[in-house]
Amino acid sequence: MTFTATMIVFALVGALAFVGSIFTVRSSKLVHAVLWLGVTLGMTAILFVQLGAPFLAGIQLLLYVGGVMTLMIFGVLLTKRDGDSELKTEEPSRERGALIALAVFAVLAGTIWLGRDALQRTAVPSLGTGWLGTSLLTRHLVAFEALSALLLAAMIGAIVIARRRDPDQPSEPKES
Amino acid sequence: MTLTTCLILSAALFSVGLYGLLTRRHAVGILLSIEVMANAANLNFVAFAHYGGASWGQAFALFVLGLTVAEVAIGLALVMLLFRSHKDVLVDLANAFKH
Amino acid sequence: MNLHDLRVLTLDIGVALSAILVLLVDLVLPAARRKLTAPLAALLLTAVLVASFFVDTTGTTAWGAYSGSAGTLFFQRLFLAAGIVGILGGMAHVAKQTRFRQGEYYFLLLCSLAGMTLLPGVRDLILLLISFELMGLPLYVLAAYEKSAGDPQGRGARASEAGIKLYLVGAASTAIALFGLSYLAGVAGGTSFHALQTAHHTRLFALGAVLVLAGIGFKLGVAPFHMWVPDTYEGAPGPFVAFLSAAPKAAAIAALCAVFFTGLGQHQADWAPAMAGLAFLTMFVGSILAIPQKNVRRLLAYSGVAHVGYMLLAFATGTTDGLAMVLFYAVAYVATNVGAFLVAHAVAADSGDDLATGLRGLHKRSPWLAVALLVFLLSLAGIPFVAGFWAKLYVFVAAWKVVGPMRGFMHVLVAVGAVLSVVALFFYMQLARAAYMEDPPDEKPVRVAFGLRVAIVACLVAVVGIGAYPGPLLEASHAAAAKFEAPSPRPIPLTARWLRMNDPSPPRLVRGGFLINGEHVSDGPGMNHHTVLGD
Amino acid sequence: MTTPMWALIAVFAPLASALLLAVLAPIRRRGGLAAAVSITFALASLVGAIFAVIGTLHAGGSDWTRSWLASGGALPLSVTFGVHVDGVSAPMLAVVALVATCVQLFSTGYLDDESSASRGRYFAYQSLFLFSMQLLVAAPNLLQLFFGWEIVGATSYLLIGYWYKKPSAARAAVKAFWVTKFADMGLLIGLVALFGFTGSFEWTAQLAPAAATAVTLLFVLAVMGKSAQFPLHVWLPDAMEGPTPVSALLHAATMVAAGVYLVVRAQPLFAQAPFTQHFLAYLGAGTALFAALLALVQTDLKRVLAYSTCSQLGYMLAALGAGSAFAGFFHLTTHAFFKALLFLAAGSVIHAVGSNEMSKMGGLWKKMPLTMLVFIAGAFSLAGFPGFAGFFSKDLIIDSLSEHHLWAPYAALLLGAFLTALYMGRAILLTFFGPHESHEAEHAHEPGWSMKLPLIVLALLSVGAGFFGGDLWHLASLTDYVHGVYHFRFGAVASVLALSGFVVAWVAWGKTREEPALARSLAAFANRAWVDRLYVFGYRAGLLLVSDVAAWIDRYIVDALVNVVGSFFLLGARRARRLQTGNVQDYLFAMSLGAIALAVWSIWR
Repeated sequence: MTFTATMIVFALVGALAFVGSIFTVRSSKLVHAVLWLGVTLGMTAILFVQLGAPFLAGIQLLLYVGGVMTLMIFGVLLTKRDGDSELKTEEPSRERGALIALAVFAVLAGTIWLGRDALQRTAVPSLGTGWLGTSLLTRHLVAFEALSALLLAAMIGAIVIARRRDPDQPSEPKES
Repeated sequence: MTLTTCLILSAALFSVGLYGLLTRRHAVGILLSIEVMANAANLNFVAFAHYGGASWGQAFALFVLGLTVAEVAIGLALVMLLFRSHKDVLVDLANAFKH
Repeated sequence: MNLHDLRVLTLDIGVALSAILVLLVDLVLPAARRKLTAPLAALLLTAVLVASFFVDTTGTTAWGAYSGSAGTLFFQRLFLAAGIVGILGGMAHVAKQTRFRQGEYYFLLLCSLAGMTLLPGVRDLILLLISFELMGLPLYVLAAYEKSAGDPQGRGARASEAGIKLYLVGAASTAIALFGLSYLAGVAGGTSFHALQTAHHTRLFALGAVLVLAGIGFKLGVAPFHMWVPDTYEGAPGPFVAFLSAAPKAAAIAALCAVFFTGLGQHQADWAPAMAGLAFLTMFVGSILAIPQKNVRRLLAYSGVAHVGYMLLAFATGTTDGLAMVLFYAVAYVATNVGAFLVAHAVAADSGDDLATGLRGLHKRSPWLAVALLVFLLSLAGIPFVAGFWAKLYVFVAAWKVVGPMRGFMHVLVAVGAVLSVVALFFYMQLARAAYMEDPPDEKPVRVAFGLRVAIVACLVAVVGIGAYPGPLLEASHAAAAKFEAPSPRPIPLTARWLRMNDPSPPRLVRGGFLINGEHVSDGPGMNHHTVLGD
Repeated sequence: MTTPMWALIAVFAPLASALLLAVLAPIRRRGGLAAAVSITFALASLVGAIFAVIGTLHAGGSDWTRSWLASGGALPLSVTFGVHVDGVSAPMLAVVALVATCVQLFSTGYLDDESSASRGRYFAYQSLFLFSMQLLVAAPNLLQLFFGWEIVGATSYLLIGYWYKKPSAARAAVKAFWVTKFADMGLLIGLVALFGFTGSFEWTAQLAPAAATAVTLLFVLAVMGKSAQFPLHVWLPDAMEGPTPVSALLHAATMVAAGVYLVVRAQPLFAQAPFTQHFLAYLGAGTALFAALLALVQTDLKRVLAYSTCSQLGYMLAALGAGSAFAGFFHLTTHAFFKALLFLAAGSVIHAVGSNEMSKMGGLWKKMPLTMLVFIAGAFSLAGFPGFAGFFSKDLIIDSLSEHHLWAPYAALLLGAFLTALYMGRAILLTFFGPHESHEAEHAHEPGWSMKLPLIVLALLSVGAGFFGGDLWHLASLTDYVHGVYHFRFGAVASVLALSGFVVAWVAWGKTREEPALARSLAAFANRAWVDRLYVFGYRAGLLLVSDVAAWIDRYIVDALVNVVGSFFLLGARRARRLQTGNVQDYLFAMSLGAIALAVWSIWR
């Protein structure tokens, strides 16, 4: 077994993504957790490039690291209480969570490992971004349209529940 | 770098996300964990696509990205709402239905 | 995609356009007239429902990702009817409690409905995921719709809590299902159901299947994924719960039909035992946990969980007959459950009391409302002459007739189901007792808004009608179930297999089809181009 | 009009009345009018049934069925709905309608203290009950029979709990509901199984031996609940909390008979299951003896009759178990008359005295001679006094058991016959003879004509119905269900036993109202034998139910069982509820656990 450059990069990036994810779920400061999530997502983007999906990697960086993470940071800061930077998890739930996570990993990895022979596939060069676009306008057209409806619904829904006061409402909100 | 190693990496990411899901008390923290899990699924899609030969995996991942954005938007709005009504976002304190 | 293809999607497009229209009309209406959006939404849905009887929506469209048939139509009509009843039932409440956000309420409800109407016809995993979420996301918002500032005990606070719980559990289950989908599609080598049908069976594939089952099971309220159900039902707005408890569950059943029956029909051995086990657990948990409940909504929530267990029992048979019984049960359940919740809401809206004590002496206050409640309870309990009895009987019969290795287990499950249906009587009778055999706190009749009254009567007519003459519905569900049957296993087309192995040059889109290595693949109805794009 | 049309009238006239009373509140609220409507339609039902009997006598049985459901698909689920008139169902329709009419007429006098609105409710229930019973009787298949069976159960709940403000009545109604409902499960599963095996709900279906045994045993479970057989008989004595006419109708003549009727109807199925038949014979004979013993030591007049009903139903089931459907069916009809009579007469006494306790009665023969006469007629019929109706039918049952060499049940039934005479003698003596035991008893008087008339009609039938046994036998033509033909061998032994029973009763209670040593020691023995075990059981279960040692021990045992089962569910529910903490992460935890279990199960299965 020879170590190629690809493998070394994969190992490094994969390890970083993993470490990032650990810190995302363990970091006691939520803002740090968001940043660590950024690391994980960025590393995944690099993996995407390695796996022949550079377009997707770009989207990942733009959408996630650019958009979602900003949103998240806003979310963290807007819901911050005074003296609330420390967010300790309770001990019993931590052990419980670790147990479940390990069990899940064991089941998943075990299944993959047992079936690894069937997964011996050779890498195939990607069909390219144009092909992706074609599929969006053919087979996945309905899904594409449904997704746009979904995004619209999400936008309106988020606005409706997040805004403090409804338009046309009397200035001092008095709801039941 | 084979399909198997990619899948195992994503399984590990998924498990870590699950851990966060079960231990984070802050609602935004749970959201972050769910993002980690979705990201793991995306890695699967892309890996299968790369080693499978067709583009469906990338298309799937693209849709998942769009979906996650919508989910996060709703999630954060709900977190704001919770914060405003309870002055708190620790999910185990929001507990009116303890029976 | 020509016009012929769009015709298949008429109903879905109709619902989506209705949603947009409601939103636009809401923008132009003056604040005082906002309550007109509700009748508008109901009217539009009625138009779509009527259209479903005149437009032929059978056929396959979107390069095989969506397929309309009698089976999809069966579900779509059910969803539309549930949507209309849900809107009518909630009109007054929405106009009163969330006066300034009515248009958005109906917009979101219709968006959710659009997702539902897509679900039974999906033949592609991506479309499945997106329509499932299109159904689910608006529901999270609607559950938290009654907001209030600063009062942690108020109705709004409870709604926000209900919403965030529904959201967190829902998003987590989506993530789990997504992970399962990645395995399913990955092993099958494609997102189309055809790829699933022809996939090689591996452990990873089975793992993916049960993870997807867990994800759908969440929406369905299958134990142990049911725990959000009572909390959300208790906190969310009353008439919305009537809708939430019925339509999304039926939609999740539709998704189960599509994925597990059509897509994974050849891999029954993977999911049928798990489904049977879940059916047992769900029946058991739902029936037993309903006993100590004092709150009517929580009680009905658990009873709904139990009913899902009965549906799963028939589903686990894996036979087309069993599926027909699931469809029958779904209709009976939707009619009954919406009705029961609406009655509970009508009483609670009047007295502000969600506990069973609120129903006390209903017989003396509003005899007709009490009769409606009694009929719904009888149907839920499965007493003869109302819809619920046939549903339960048919499910038991279908489960009993299973052949194969699961036969003995299914017989045990039928016995357990029968025992639990007796246990269930206990809590239904508690409600009936309160309504009929106790004295009311006051003799004032319950005020029921007009729309709510219409909705309750519609449910009552459906429940009694199905009970008195179940024949047509039974035939319709048999016909619909037959459409969900997976095609007999076929070998993977050569082109696809070849494409998956070594792909020197990407296919080129040409006029009327695709060009793969010089071979022209036509755009006509056939498998080839599906496999090119999807597999 | 054809025979089935008359039967249709017999079935649906009460439904019309029930709907009328349900929808037209003004009629219902005026009690007298409601009673008139209900009785008129009950009479219509009776007339229809009588014409159905006449038609069957002349032209034999016939059916009127309509396909209700003809299902598509691979599952051949087709259900017919209608009436099936033959020599069994037509007389049964007539008996039910007759008893119901008498009871409704009697009720108008009995319930004259009630408010008119609540009387209207009562007659609406009565009509609904009559409809469901007729639906059951005329059912052309087991599914329709099940329909009737369920509605009968539901309406009996309403009728027992008629005085729902009385806690004991509400409790009794709930108990009756639960016990019979639990048993009904057997019928539901049995139906599903029958359909699964044969693809139809017909009672003439042919089954494999094992399947036949399984299905019929499930049916027997339902019969045990409905017809109050040991150990599911517990609800019947409690159900005496309802108004006495209700007891007469439901707990003597009709509803409890439904179980026996089911076995008569499903005789072709039972004939394929010898094990079930044997079980039934022993079960019936055992209950007959057991309940007769308990009837001997009751102090409540209605409870004596209630246990006597258990006992007599045991006789019928024993006959059916022996394969003699006609004997069981014959006793079913005669029993309907004399037991309804006894209950109504008891109702007349209770109405006059205002108490169920025999210790409050005594010496009533001077005040209520007619009531005494009809009560004695009923008692003689029940005890099998030669020449009375019960004599013929009961002897036929005992005879059929000896024919089939079922000697243990035979002996039990003979002993039961002696005990029957004994406890009825005791009841007569304590109620009508001796000194007045209470102020009310001194001032008792005969009821009005609305109550007397049904008593007289039923008394005539109790005396004379036995002589029509031969005609009924020809009409029912149940011989094809039994092996060989029975003769009316008038059992000298049984007559002697019955007579000696009365003599012993006279010796024991004729001069004194003291419980004789025999009865006391019997009661004491029963108590002592069970008490220790009961305490251990109660202690272990943590349910110290024993508070009243004088109360009946058998009811404790079975009550305790019922409670343990109930509290098992309640405790389980409470414990499981603790999982529902309201904390979303606990939910997620349960979800993940479930997903893992699911995954492991489906992969490493």
